[in-house]
Amino acid sequence: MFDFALYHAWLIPLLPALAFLVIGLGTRQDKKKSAIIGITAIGASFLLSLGVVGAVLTKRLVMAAPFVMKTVWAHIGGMDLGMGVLIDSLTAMMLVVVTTVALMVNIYSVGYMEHDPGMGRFFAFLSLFAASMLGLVISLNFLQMYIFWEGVGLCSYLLIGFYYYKISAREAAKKAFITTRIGDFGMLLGILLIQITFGTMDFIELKTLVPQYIWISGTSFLTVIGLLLFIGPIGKSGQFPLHVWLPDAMEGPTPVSALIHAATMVVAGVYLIGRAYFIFAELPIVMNVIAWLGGFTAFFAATIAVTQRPFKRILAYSTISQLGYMMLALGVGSLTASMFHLMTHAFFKALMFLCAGAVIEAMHEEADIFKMGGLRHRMPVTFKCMTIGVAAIAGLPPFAGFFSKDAILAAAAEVSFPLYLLASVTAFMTAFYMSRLLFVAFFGEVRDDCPAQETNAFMRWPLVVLAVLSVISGAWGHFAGFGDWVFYGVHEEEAINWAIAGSSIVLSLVAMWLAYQIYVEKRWSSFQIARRLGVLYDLSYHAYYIDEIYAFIRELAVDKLGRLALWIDTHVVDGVVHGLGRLAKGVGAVLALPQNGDVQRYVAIFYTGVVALVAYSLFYAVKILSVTGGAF
Amino acid sequence: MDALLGQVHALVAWAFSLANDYDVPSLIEAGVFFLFAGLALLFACGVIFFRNVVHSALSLTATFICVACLYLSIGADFMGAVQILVYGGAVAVLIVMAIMLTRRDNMAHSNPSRGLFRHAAAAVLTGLFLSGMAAVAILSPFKSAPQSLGDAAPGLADLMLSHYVLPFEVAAVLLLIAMIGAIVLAKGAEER
Amino acid sequence: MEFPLLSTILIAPLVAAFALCFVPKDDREMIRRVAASATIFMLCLTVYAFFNFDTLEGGVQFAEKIPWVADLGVCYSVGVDGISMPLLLLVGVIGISAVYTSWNTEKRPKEFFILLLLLIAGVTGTFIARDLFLFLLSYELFVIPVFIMVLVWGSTKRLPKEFVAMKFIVFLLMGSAFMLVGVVLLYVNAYPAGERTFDFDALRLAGEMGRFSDSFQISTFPLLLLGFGSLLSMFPFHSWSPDGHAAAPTAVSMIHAGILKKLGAYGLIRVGVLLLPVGAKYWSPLIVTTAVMGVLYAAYIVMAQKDLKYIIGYSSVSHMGYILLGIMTLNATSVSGAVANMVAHGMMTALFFSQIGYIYERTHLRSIPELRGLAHYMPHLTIGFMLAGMTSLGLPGLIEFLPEFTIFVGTFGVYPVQALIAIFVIVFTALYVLRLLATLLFGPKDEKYAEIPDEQGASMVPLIVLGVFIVGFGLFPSLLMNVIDCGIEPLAPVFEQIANAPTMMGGVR
Amino acid sequence: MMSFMELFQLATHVGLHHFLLFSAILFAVGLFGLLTKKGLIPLLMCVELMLNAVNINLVAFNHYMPVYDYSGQLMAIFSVAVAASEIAVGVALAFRIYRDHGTVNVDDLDEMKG
Repeated sequence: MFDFALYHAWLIPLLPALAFLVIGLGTRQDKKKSAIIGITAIGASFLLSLGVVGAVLTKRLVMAAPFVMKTVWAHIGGMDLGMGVLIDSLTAMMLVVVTTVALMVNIYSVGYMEHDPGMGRFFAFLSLFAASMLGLVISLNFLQMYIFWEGVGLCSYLLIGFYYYKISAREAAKKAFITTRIGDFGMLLGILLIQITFGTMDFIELKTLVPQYIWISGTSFLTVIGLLLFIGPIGKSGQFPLHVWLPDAMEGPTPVSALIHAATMVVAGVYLIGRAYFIFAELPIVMNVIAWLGGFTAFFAATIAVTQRPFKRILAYSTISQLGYMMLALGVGSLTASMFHLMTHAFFKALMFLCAGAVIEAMHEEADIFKMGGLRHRMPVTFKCMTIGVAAIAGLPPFAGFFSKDAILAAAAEVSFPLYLLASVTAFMTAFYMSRLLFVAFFGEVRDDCPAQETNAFMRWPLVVLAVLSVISGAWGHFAGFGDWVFYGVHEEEAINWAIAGSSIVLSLVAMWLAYQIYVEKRWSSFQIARRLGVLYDLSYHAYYIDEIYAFIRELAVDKLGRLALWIDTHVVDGVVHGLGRLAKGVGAVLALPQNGDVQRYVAIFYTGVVALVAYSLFYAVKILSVTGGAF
Repeated sequence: MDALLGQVHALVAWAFSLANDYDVPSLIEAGVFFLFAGLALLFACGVIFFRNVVHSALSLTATFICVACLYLSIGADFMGAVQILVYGGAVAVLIVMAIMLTRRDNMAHSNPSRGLFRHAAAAVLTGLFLSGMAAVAILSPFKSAPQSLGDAAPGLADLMLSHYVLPFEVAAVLLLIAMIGAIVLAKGAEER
Repeated sequence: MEFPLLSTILIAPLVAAFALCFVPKDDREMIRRVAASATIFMLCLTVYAFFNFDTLEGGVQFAEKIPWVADLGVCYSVGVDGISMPLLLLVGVIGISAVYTSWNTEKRPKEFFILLLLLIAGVTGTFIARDLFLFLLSYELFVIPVFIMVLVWGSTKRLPKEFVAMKFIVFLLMGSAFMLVGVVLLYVNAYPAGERTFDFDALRLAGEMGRFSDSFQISTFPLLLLGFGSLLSMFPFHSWSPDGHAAAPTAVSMIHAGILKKLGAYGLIRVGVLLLPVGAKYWSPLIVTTAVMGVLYAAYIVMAQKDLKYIIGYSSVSHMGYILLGIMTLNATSVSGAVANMVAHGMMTALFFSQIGYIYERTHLRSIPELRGLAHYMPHLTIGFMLAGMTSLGLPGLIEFLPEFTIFVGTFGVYPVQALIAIFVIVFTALYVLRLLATLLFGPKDEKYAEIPDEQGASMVPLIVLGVFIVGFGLFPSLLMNVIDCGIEPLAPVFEQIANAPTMMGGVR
Repeated sequence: MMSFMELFQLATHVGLHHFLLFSAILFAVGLFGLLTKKGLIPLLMCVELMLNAVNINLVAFNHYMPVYDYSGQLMAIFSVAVAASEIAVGVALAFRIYRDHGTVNVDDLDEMKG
């Protein structure tokens, strides 16, 4: 049974891909059939993934001893480009996370997209995304990973722009694609350098080659490669300074935000570093960069999230912040903590996004949390789920986030105190802004014009499932020994460090109390605080004006320069061409002068030529004759 | 008297020795060649220098006939005949007719030439050309090996209908086209 | 003697063109049916040839050879190897797409299709020729139909079409004048009088025997480069190409950008690099640098363009820069990437132009602020544009990704700086393609397109045919790459031989 | 330097060179006429002279060179045919030009001037 799943792991991405084909070519117009096909495919993948997990557990396929299936995809110019399946504990974990969330989101979408005419298209894209993401997860080499990496990027583009008639959605999709493309550029360079340096892109082969290389040549060149590779995750996982696309990506349908921009695609960057940890772990400089950039992003995004008003935007910045956490964990050398947080975060962030979707749909597309209020009376299930999510992200025991966040904080504390401090402050702010979101939207008085009602069953049950997972996955992972399976190098048994855990619980509780005082009890006016903070508030509210800066740079470096190039092309390059044309005309006119219609002049010119030719040939004839000595 | 007689003797002896030294047939041949060549050139100059175009045309005909005689002198009987028939006959008649058709006034100055500069330039060019060609002709190490191949007409016919049959056909078509073309041209478009 | 497959492929369009002469000019249905069946026939044969191409055996296959002008050593000699086979397939695919794109030609359809078929035959001949003379003959032959077609069926936007046609022909003929000199030099130097031949293999043999001295190669290569480079729209000899695309009728733009430019690249490999490797090596740093400049420069220009045909025109200049980069890096990896990219880019551009042609034919608009929000009424057209756009920006899973990747792999180790710039341009490509797609397809509804029908029936053919190949070769690149690989394999000794040859920069790269 | 006698001998033994020289002179005379005459018909006559010079060459070569058949004369005959066509068309043209323009002087005929 488990063997079947293991040897048919390639079916996991293939089934959703087939679903995409069937829906795209056949049942696009039929909502019901499309939904059934999509859910069936991802459900089957989910079951297979569970089988894979079973296989991993029974065969003990840890990261050091993976299971590999390999085939040649193309052979070109002396390179063998392979495709295949690499199954180890990390892969199995990712497979389960991705298929679980994808299945939940698929089911949820049946309810959410009910009235949308493009539902068939939606399910097609969702299936394509699932296929790409799962393909990425089981990647055997960098090229395969890059291919599916771009594939998920495409799906993200298509799904952000799903409401293509909205200009904002269209622009957001474009922005997401291009921003991540900049990251991909760096990553592609890194991959190329790996191919050129090692002659292979295969993870397994590289695992043996890299230490040898370091032994011989040192780490300086590899550091360049590592930094270039890291640019990819910066783009994909929304790290500063390429995070700008993620908040805008919230223009897409909410299930998409839950699946792609919270739980799965954005963690691909983290996953990539985890997968290639055997390279990164050897490069202290790169690790430092990753850790500090992650820490900074976590803090930076949290400061923005504090002042945002739209429901999903807050969640988006929170995602950026949490991704920063994961990066930080990777950077301080704890793959286990990072992956653990990846898993718990996937569940509770997907949960919160789906709650957001339910709320926004119930509010008839009203996204501003300050226009909501008292929703806990109208939508009790959603409220409870959301509360679980907030508790989880704030790191309260026994919810999932507590265990994973504690692991990260402990790992950071071991390496660098400033990083630990940064992470703790971020944790404090996270608890604050998430509670703010919860209190503002769900507490207080119900507004008179509030249309909210509890959502339908399709949307409710996935929430419940994810809520349960958000509660138990942390404790379960911790006590069932997540770290026994997903680890790099030598695994060390980690007990909970209660000094760190205790302080983080206290911080979170303080933050939540503060939020409660401000937004529910109204002890302090939030507006007054905002005014006191002045410039800081403005900066935070406008996300540090980074979008504006980028727009300015783009205008200058792309559009203006483009117009300049066009001007050069039409006036200088073409000018030369046309100048040559005019020159030819002029020369032609000069050469046409003798041709004045006087036939006899033509004759004279012709015979002048003949005379010249005769003289020329005579010259040689005489020369030859003088050599041969032959007169006649 | 004796002295005079002696001189006559000497002269006769010289003449005989001359006749012995030089083979008379080749002298006659040379005479014929120089006669007709000279005449042909003379008439050719006449073509250019006569003021009256009719005289020019007659002079041209005379040139043709002289050339025909030259052909005959080297045994090209058939060519000579063709020369007389085609050039001396048809072409001459055509030209005279053309003159009659295009000139209806005074014939005295009907063959105008260009100015002095033109003449000078033409003389220089022609002189250069001639000297060049003459040099080529003289310097070329051709071995003259006169040959008589028998009757020309059957040989020509054989060649024309075997190896050169395609050019022959083409020439026939060319003549036809030229005839039609001449008719069309002379008839004019507006009368159609 | 086996069945003369390649000659049949070559003759099919000629026969159809001849047959069209006898079809009454008002019978449009008949005319286009004849043209379509000829190209379908061609496509079937080329696909058959492609899949019957023995990649294990390699070398020249389906060869035919008949002496032609014996005194000059000219033969009617055709055959395909791993380089020309994919390009022949490209001709087949684009040929049928071009015919179906011009399905609704109103103006003098008979003459149009005759010229189109002649054009197709000309490019076919060039790709299958194994004789330099035959190659040049076909090479010059296609210029005439293009000229006439631009002149008669073209459109005047920025520049009058007569002007553009003239510019086009002058550019190409100037280029080929230089090239002709180079070719004659090759011909004369290869063998002593009496033994001379135009046969490619014989010329290569002469090269291997050392008949072409290093200094000869160095001085002759630029001549060939000028000829092939101007056809390939090499920067800075590119300016005819966007204007030409813009003015030409759609079918010609397709063939022009899809095949003719590839012809330049093909000639550069076949004649330039293979026969004059040392010369190519000598000039390569300069050419690689200009190629990369062209890539960047054209990408910048696209940003400022509004006219769809100009956008695609300049973008193809940019993409051709990649191909030139791949060829002139002169190693097996980069050249096979370049050859694959020729196929990929050909299909992609053809798809783009056919979609533009569809919308232009119906709206007579083709600049992006005027055309907008087409996705609301034309889902098929949207799919076409999306597919072409995504291919253009090198999305994995579509045909163009792997070739570009291969070029980068080949180039990066040799010319890191130039490659870096070239790779960075993928960001620009994404930017302009997505801008184009966003404005053209998405956004609010515009009622004025409500009446325009979506692609159906015959107008779907280019999308389907090109789409199948774009996606098929994208997902299963080994189909394409194996063939190319066995064409590049014999070149490996050439590249090894010049590995230590000097470049203009001095030392060894 | 050749003596008078040798020169005389050379001159009196008629050979190929005599004909070549003669035809060169005849050709030159025709050329001079072609360059200096004004009327169209005299020009035609000059062309005929030049053609004749060429024919003489052909026939002479045929006679004096070892060719063993009549291809030289045959060429001359073809040349005659061409010349006949030429004169026919030329005369027709002259006639036509005279009728359309009222003149046959070539310096009045420069309509094709660029």
